[in-house]
Amino acid sequence: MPEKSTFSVIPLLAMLLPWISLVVILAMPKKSRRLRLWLCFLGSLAAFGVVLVMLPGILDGNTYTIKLAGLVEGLEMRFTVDTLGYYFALILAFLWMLATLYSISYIDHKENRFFAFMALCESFLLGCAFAANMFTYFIFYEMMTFGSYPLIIHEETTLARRAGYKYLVYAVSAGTVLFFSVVAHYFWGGGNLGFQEYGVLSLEMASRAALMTIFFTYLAGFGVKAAIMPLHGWVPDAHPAAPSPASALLSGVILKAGAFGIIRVVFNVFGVDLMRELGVFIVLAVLACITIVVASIFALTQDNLKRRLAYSSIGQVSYIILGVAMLTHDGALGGVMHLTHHALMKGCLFLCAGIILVKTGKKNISEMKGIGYKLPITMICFSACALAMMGTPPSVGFITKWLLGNGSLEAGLPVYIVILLTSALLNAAYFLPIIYIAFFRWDGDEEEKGHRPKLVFGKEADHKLVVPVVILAVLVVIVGIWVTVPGFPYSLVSRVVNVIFP
Amino acid sequence: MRLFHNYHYVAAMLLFCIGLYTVIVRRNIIKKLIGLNIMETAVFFFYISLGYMDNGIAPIRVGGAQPGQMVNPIPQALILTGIVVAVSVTALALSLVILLYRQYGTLDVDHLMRQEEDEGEGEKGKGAEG
Amino acid sequence: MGAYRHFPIFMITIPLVGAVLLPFLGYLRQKWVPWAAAIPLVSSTILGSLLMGRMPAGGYLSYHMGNWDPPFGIEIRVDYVGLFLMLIVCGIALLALFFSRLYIFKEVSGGRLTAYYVLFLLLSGAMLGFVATGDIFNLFVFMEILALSSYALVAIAGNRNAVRAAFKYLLMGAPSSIIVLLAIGFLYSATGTLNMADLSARVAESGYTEVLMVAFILFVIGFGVKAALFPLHMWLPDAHSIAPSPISAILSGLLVEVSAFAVLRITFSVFTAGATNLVGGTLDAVSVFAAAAVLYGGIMAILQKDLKMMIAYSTISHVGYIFLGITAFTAEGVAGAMYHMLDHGLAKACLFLCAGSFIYVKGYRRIEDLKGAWRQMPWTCFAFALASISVIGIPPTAGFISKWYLVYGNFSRDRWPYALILLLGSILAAVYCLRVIYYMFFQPGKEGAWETVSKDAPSSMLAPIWILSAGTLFFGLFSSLLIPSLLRAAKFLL
Amino acid sequence: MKRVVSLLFLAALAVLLLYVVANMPPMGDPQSPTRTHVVPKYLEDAQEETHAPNVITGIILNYRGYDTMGEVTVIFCALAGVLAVLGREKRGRIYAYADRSRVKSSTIVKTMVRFTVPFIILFSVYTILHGEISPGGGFQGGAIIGASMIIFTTVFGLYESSQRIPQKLRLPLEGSAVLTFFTVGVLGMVGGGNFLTYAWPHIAVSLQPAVVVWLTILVEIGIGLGGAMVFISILFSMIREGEEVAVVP
Repeated sequence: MPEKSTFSVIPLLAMLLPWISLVVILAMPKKSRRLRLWLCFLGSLAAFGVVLVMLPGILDGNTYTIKLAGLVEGLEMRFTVDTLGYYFALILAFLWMLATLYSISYIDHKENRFFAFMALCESFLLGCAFAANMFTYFIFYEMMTFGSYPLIIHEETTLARRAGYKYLVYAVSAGTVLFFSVVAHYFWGGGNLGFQEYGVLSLEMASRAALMTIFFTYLAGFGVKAAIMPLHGWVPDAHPAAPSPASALLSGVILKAGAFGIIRVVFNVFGVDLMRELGVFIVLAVLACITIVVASIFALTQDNLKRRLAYSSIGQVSYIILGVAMLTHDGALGGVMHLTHHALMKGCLFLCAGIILVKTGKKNISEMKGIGYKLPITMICFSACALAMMGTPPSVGFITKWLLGNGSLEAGLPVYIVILLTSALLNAAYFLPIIYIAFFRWDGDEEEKGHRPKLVFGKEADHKLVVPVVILAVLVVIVGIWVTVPGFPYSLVSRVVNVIFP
Repeated sequence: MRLFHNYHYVAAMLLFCIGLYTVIVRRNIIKKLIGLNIMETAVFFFYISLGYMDNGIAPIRVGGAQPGQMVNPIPQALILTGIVVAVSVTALALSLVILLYRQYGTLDVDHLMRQEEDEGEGEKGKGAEG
Repeated sequence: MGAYRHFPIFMITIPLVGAVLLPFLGYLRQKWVPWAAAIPLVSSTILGSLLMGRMPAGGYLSYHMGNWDPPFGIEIRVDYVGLFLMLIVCGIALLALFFSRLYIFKEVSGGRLTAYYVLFLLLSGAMLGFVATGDIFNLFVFMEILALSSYALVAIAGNRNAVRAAFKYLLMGAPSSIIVLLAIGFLYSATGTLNMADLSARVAESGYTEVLMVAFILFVIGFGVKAALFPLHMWLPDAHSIAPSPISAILSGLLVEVSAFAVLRITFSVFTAGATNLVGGTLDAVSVFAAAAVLYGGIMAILQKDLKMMIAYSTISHVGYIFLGITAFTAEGVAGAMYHMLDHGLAKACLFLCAGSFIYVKGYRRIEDLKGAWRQMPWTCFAFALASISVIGIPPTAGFISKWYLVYGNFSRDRWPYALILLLGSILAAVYCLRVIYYMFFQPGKEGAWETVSKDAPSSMLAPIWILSAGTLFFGLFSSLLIPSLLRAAKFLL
Repeated sequence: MKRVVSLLFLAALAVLLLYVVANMPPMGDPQSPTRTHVVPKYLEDAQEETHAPNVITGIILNYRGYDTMGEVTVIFCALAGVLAVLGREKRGRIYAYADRSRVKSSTIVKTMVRFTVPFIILFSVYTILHGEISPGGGFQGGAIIGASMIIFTTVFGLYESSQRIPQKLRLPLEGSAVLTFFTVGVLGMVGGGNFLTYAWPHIAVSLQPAVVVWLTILVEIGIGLGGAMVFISILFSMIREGEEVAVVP
């Protein structure tokens, strides 16, 4: 493993900090709503701060490790913060902090339950990010699965219940499949579940068929969260049903937990060489391509804004999978970086959708005529992110597309570029109409006398709602311009990728 | 042929099966209990036969009895325990039968089970109040 | 060891003698009976905990009754695993006893109170003796105490359903005891001894393989009825759902485990020590039945409308888990089965006590009536949720750990179909458990269903529930306390 | 249908069991494992070690005393179960039905029973006390006492018999078997051995035989009394005189 590996309680501390929110909620009296929720926010802020503390060390090539519990040899709960895990933890804690801030104003009923489970989920996800081996990852992943259920059904409408039910069915089945694959991995991998830079498994350990079984069960298990196409069924239902901050987190982070799992499996469990030998990366790439195209086409047909965004997320997460499946330096760089990029963009878009819903009560795109004049800041941010999604420079979306394109040339398969371009076109086809409707249409615009509404700045919504949106939109641009700033995705991901693809 | 030589055991096994048949097939619960006792008796018979010895004498060391000639005392000791256990089970079973008869007015198993179906879920739901 | 060697016998006899003395107190001061009944169990627990600290790792404690050396006298043989199980028995029985103090007035009329506590103590003492004994006929005697007291406890409510369920139980249980007795006879006829350690040596060199093989089959059938292994489970749903809730907790959380433990001991310490070929075929058949039990119990549990009935069917499913672990014949599988005895005991006892708590507060037995229960009874509902999570096997509860070892144990002997069935069983468990949790937490209550309830169950009932559910969490988080020694013990058995 | 299936099942079981029997050691074979392993020591040494010429009594009370302790617990448990299910006989009920006992017996029967019951009880006392020398013992004696009370109750009715052996007398004695065993067991520990050691190692060797004999007799008496009281209590609680009782024609 990397140069220096030091014992440190910081990862554990970061994981436990969100629990402050939980304690606060349980302990504080019923009346102190503001105080309670702000303390919750402070909890997530502190978690982000603690994660940030590790940044210099990580950039120096340090690794922090702490053992939580050990059952027997090889089966232990351990946190090891390597660069890849840290990268995921950083974006996760950041987005979570913004979403918590946003929720303070957004959530208006049963906020105790919502914030408690937000905190729990953050803690479990940090556990996922820091996990040193598949056993730990699986445990936190399962807990996160069940912890996010109350977030999805928070509204308690029939729609939400049905979405929650669907989510549980998918999640429980996936968890079981995953359990099987972890056991199989443990058994055939000689009791080593750890993540290592060049992979753990090899053809000497087990037969080809056994390795294929392990890979495909992992793929099926994580694929449900990562919404790879035949397994995506819960995503389009869950996103519109959940409250907007929860949708932002669902698509910004929780889907990524699945994708992150696949990244771990491909790079740290199987390793690039074994992937090439087994040839399974082709399957991965084909599934990702299908998902990218089909999800975008589905997105075109949706009128519900959040549903359209959800389909878009399905497609975008598959960019990550595609980038990883290319098994080239630039492809991996682009794919893994897209994890953050997409979290920023889609987080912002969902939060915008939330503001629209709160301020105007409109869910469908066709009803949103002239909304850009009522909610200018929101819609500008929305437009910026939507353009970024299409890959317009200067933005993070462009970086991703550029790197993925490079990667596909490196892999000698230009067909991926065709897929990427098609996807960009389709993205344009489903995002541009929203912008058009928001800014260039208004009620009564087809009649002669119709007046263009007045732009009203500054009064559109509570600051707690607007600030996170603006921060995210600004970051979408900034990260797209100053790519190599330390702490931004490139600085971290390139460290990982340069090791794997020297 | 050892089967014929072990005719005590054969009888015990057949008795055991007869008892089990009675327990399974008979509808009257008293008869079921009788079947249970037949099974028990069969097993006791089997045990006692285990200690059998040609020209054996009772394992009591009086009057210069030779240990070599005594029958095996262990099965007899075990079966004393077994008999008491069987009596206890029968006593408890009979008291249950008495209560069943007081409450259902029948000793017929089919009848009891049919009543269960008739009463359906509701009765089961409020079982506690009875 | 010094005086410590006497501890196991006192752990067993003190509850029994306490049971005998209790009627005097019942005659004089009935109010004190519930408190007095706790004294023997508390002392057994203390003795067990003290002994646990002195237990040699990997070794066992052999106590020769009446100073007679083992093949001649009766031996009590307590190893690490046995003592561990005895402590579970003491602990869960004690908690159920405390739960009974208020609850029991709901189901048992005043005149039978003393008898209830007497039988309760007899049941606990018998389970302790059953686990500890090293003599196979003594095993039978304690099995009978255990069986008789449990028949009576199922019937103790005295209403029509209770008596019928008890009689059904008796009609299956009594023949099974006789079958065990017959099996002991066969074993004795082929070996001439009744001591388990002596048996394991003599079984290996005995020439009467057919007799031994059938004896093993009869043992499995006999104890299988007590443990409710799939085709012999018919008595369980009625008996467990109709008995008073603390008794359901004991029956489901302990009795079934203890019977499975008997099968484990017979299999490993008597038969397979030298003669694996004798039992292989039977064990294969048992694993098929166990797999069927996992699926059947799960599916039937999903179909139930009555909460206790659902938990009872779930027990059938989990007995299948335990037997799959035993028949896997690997150290991991056996260790998983043992750990599953622990966590299933805790979780099931907790679930039944929660069900009792709902009955106590509101008289609700049906799952549908629990809609919106969370608002009024948050503590009970949270404990229920935690225990259900353990039943499903979601980390970080103890259920996950045992599921891991069970699946792995089955995996590593190339019995992957059974591993898959175990996983399927946990999906089924997720379905039936999550449904109840969903009703409790995320459904609005029916109009007026909970309005008369202003508070949760009394704290003397909540405390046992919470200790049990916290136990499932504790043994999930700190499984490293036990797993290595269980693995070592399992390796020793194999 | 059910009958056919169960017959088939039982036939299969019978074949299985007969198969076992055909492979078992021959009956009465002096070389069979039952004959050669543990038994010889019992038969040779029992008298010296347990001071009971009746080897069976020696085994029951001494070698396998713990089993017997479990066994007396079983009958106590059965009593507790019966009482839990049916309840103890109630004083009020007995008085209410005292005058109209349904059991009408002729004077001859009454006189005969009155005359024989004391002798039966005397015989049971003999059985209990001579258990270690001749066939017999605590259980047998207890059962005989129980049987004598069954005859008495059948003839004279519950009122009369419960006057003879009232609840106050039975209640303390029902558990006497278990308590005696426990006491003897603990005494064995105090005497330096393990639980249920009769021959206390801490006392002089010459005294040991007397201690063993007296302890054996004590246990026999305990078992006999306890067993008898349990049987009688079970009998009384099962009887319910009055309208519900179906008179046997």
